[in-house]
Amino acid sequence: MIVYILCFTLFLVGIYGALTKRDLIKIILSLGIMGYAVNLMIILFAYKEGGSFAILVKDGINSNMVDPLPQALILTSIVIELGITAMLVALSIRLFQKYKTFDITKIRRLSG
Amino acid sequence: MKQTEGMTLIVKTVTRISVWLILLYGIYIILHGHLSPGGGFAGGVIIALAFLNVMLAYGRNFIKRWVNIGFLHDLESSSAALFLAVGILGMAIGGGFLANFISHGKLFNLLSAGTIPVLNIIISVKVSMGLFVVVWTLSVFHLDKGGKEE
Amino acid sequence: MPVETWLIFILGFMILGSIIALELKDLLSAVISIGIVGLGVSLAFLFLQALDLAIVQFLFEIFALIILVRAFIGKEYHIQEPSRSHIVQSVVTIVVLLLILVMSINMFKALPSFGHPIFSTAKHYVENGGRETGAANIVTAIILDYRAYDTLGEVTVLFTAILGALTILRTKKSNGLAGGDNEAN
Amino acid sequence: MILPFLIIIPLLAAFLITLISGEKDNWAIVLSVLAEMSLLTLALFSFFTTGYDTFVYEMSGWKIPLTICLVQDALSGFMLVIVNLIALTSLMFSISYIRQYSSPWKYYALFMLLITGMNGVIATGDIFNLFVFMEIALFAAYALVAFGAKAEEYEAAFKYAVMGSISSTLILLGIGILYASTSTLTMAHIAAELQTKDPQVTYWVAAVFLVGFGLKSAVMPFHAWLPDAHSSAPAPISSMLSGVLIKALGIYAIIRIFFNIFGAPPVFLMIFMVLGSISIIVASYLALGQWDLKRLLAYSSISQIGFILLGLGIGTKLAILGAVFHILNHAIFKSLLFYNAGSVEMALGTRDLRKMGNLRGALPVTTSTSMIASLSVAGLPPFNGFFSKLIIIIAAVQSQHIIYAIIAVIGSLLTLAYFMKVQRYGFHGETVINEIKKPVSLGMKSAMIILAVLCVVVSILIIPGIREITLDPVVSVIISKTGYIQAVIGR
Repeated sequence: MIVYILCFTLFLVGIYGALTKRDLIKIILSLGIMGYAVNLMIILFAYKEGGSFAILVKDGINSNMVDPLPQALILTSIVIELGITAMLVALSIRLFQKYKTFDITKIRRLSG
Repeated sequence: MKQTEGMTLIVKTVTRISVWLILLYGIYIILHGHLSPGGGFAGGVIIALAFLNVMLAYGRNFIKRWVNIGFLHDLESSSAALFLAVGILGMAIGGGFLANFISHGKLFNLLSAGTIPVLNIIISVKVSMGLFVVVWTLSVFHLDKGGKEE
Repeated sequence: MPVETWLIFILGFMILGSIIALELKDLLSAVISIGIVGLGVSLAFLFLQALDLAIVQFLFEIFALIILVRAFIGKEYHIQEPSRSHIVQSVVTIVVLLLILVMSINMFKALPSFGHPIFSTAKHYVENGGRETGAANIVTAIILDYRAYDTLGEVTVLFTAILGALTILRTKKSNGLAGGDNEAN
Repeated sequence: MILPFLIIIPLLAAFLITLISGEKDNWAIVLSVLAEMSLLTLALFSFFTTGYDTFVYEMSGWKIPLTICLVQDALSGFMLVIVNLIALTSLMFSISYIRQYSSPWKYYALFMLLITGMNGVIATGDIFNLFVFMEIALFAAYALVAFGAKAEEYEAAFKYAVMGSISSTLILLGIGILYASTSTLTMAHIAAELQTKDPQVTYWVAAVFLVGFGLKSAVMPFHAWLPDAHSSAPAPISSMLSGVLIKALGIYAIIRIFFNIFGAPPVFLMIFMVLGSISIIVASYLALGQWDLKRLLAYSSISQIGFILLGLGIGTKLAILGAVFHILNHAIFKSLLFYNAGSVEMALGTRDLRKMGNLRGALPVTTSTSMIASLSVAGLPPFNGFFSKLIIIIAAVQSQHIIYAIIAVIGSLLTLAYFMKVQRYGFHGETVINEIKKPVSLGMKSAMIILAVLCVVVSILIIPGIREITLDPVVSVIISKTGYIQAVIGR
């Protein structure tokens, strides 16, 4: 239980960064932290006490495996995160080129 | 600062040897994806990192001389289309969209598990090409600083 | 030491690393400390017996670091610009988030405890996955056979992200990627 | 058997466009229009053949819950028809509109990926798959918002991407907790399992989903990104985003998850009503003060989403009928209004209402269709918007929610007010404008005319004989709540 709460705390640290930081790179990093926390959380749900990796071994029976399904999901999630990082980096490079700053309070041509 | 010339001779020499080892490791990871940890995504990233290694050590012009970036991008989209094609074949031959329609073979053999190794190879091509193209674009964009106004 | 203790240690380290990364003024150091937090995730995956994920997380971490450093170094921009401090806003956010944390504790108590998953769908995968798909790696069997449609979606997400990044970075005079045909020399 | 093709066709089109098309040729247009026409045909076919039935397509030849399934029922068929109808007109509008930008083939490839994502979200019966396809649609949307390569567009796209990413992460967290407590990912199985579990978990996950999907559908406290993103995008994309994306990713997902999985807990219906009415009033008020035509339309979208959410929250059969009908109507008239804004922007080079004038002579088609759309969104008879709003208001009165009925009436009046402003300043002003920079092309005109005709024609869906085969099956899917479990598992 305590690991769940710690992991959720990590997630909240990420949200805190995304809501309060004013620097584009810091915002990207905060989103990364949120992603790590969620990925880790879902793998925590999959762990089975004394379990081993979900791969059959040639000799001997690997009977007590951890839950393999969340691992498959998180593989997808990691790739999605990399995609969003690439797109956000591309966008912030463009923003830097247009506004010559990474500070979001100074990037405000749109009203409201 | 002219960095298109690449890094020092030592780095270049080390890279010349290490890049083949990295590539070999990537291919091993991909081909054994259904037997051991790893698979198409991990192997694809390793191969992309090998390319990046060359790009960082030898400079962009070296890559530009040897490889056609547009071709890499086409390779990426065609491998994505191939994935879809495997899915449609599964629909036509096997039980449903993306069904594993090739014989499964014997467990623990390298040639087993039907379409899984095929899909692993397709994914690795897609991932490696895609990631390399992204980093390439990011660094090329950095070159003409300021960019051209649209 | 039991796995749980190790995880508590790693998680505490990660929380600390994240806070440091968010509060550092020097951006290169911030990026690198996030990289270390990511390696912490990879280590945690190893403890949780998720080998595939540990490899992928490790590699993607390196890759994300390269993208971030490659994109932002050389922009004459290493130090966060001084900005008006929003102490009130930060405090309010922290208080609200702490409230959320406290309210969530009961929910986490209601979940299956750590190390004892329900394991109903997964049971079939673990018992029959190898026989039914021919793949020894059950995770691969899931992502490329049972749930291959998700992987198609994942490949498409990556494809979209790359096409999107190229679209965002395209210049009017094609830079060799926009057209794909002027690089033939 | 139809549903997989609704994903395969646009995906194939997107891959082929990136492969074969170049700067100069028209392959991208041909491929995407062909794909979209076949998609619309398939969607209409699937909607009219489904009726009250539910068909499940299981992927990879395995059985659920081992694999992912696609669920075809009246609700998904209805949403697919809306998405692909608007997408087809949007493509018609794009053909000449997108020529002003460089590398149009990237636009068409991303457009097809946007359609793939939305169709995938609507068709799927698996909660993680919903997340994956949602990401496809969102990634395409981020890139398309920034397609015009202006500073404001990058800014809007960045805001949108950050907000979208936060909400997606929240949704993934919710999915993870659902998996931990039910050990399955198929929505029907989750719904069945949840009935035996601690309700605390359900409420917590529902709250997380409310924030996550609320951000996607831009209901009032979570709306900050929408006016920027929807007004900065190219006009055909604005119409896709406002017309269908917020409904496919936001409202549809809310209906599926809150009604069919959680069984519509009364607390959340109450929250829907409150959020809906806040959206109606505040967004209408904000729209009243806008002078940028597209920003005004974006705020108007928020308030119309409020009407849909209010209808869902009241929860009676009649109210849900109104909400479902309003989803269709809003898609039609809001897309039409964004096309109007796009053609004015292309012809005059501005979208500031103060700089427009009497456009009746210069842009006759745009002016007359904008009149129809404005009257429709403001809720005047005999246009479609009137009927859906009337139904929602009647349902509110019937179920003793007099305050909400009054709020809806005030909202309609405010809507009328700001669209009168649009008509007064934008299209029928004092200065008569006769010169235009670029003529409005045939494709753009026909897209506008088709939607204007639909504004009137769609009203007949409410006639009892027709309603029974179109809207009633959709309402029955929503109102049967966890009847979805029986429909999917116990076939």
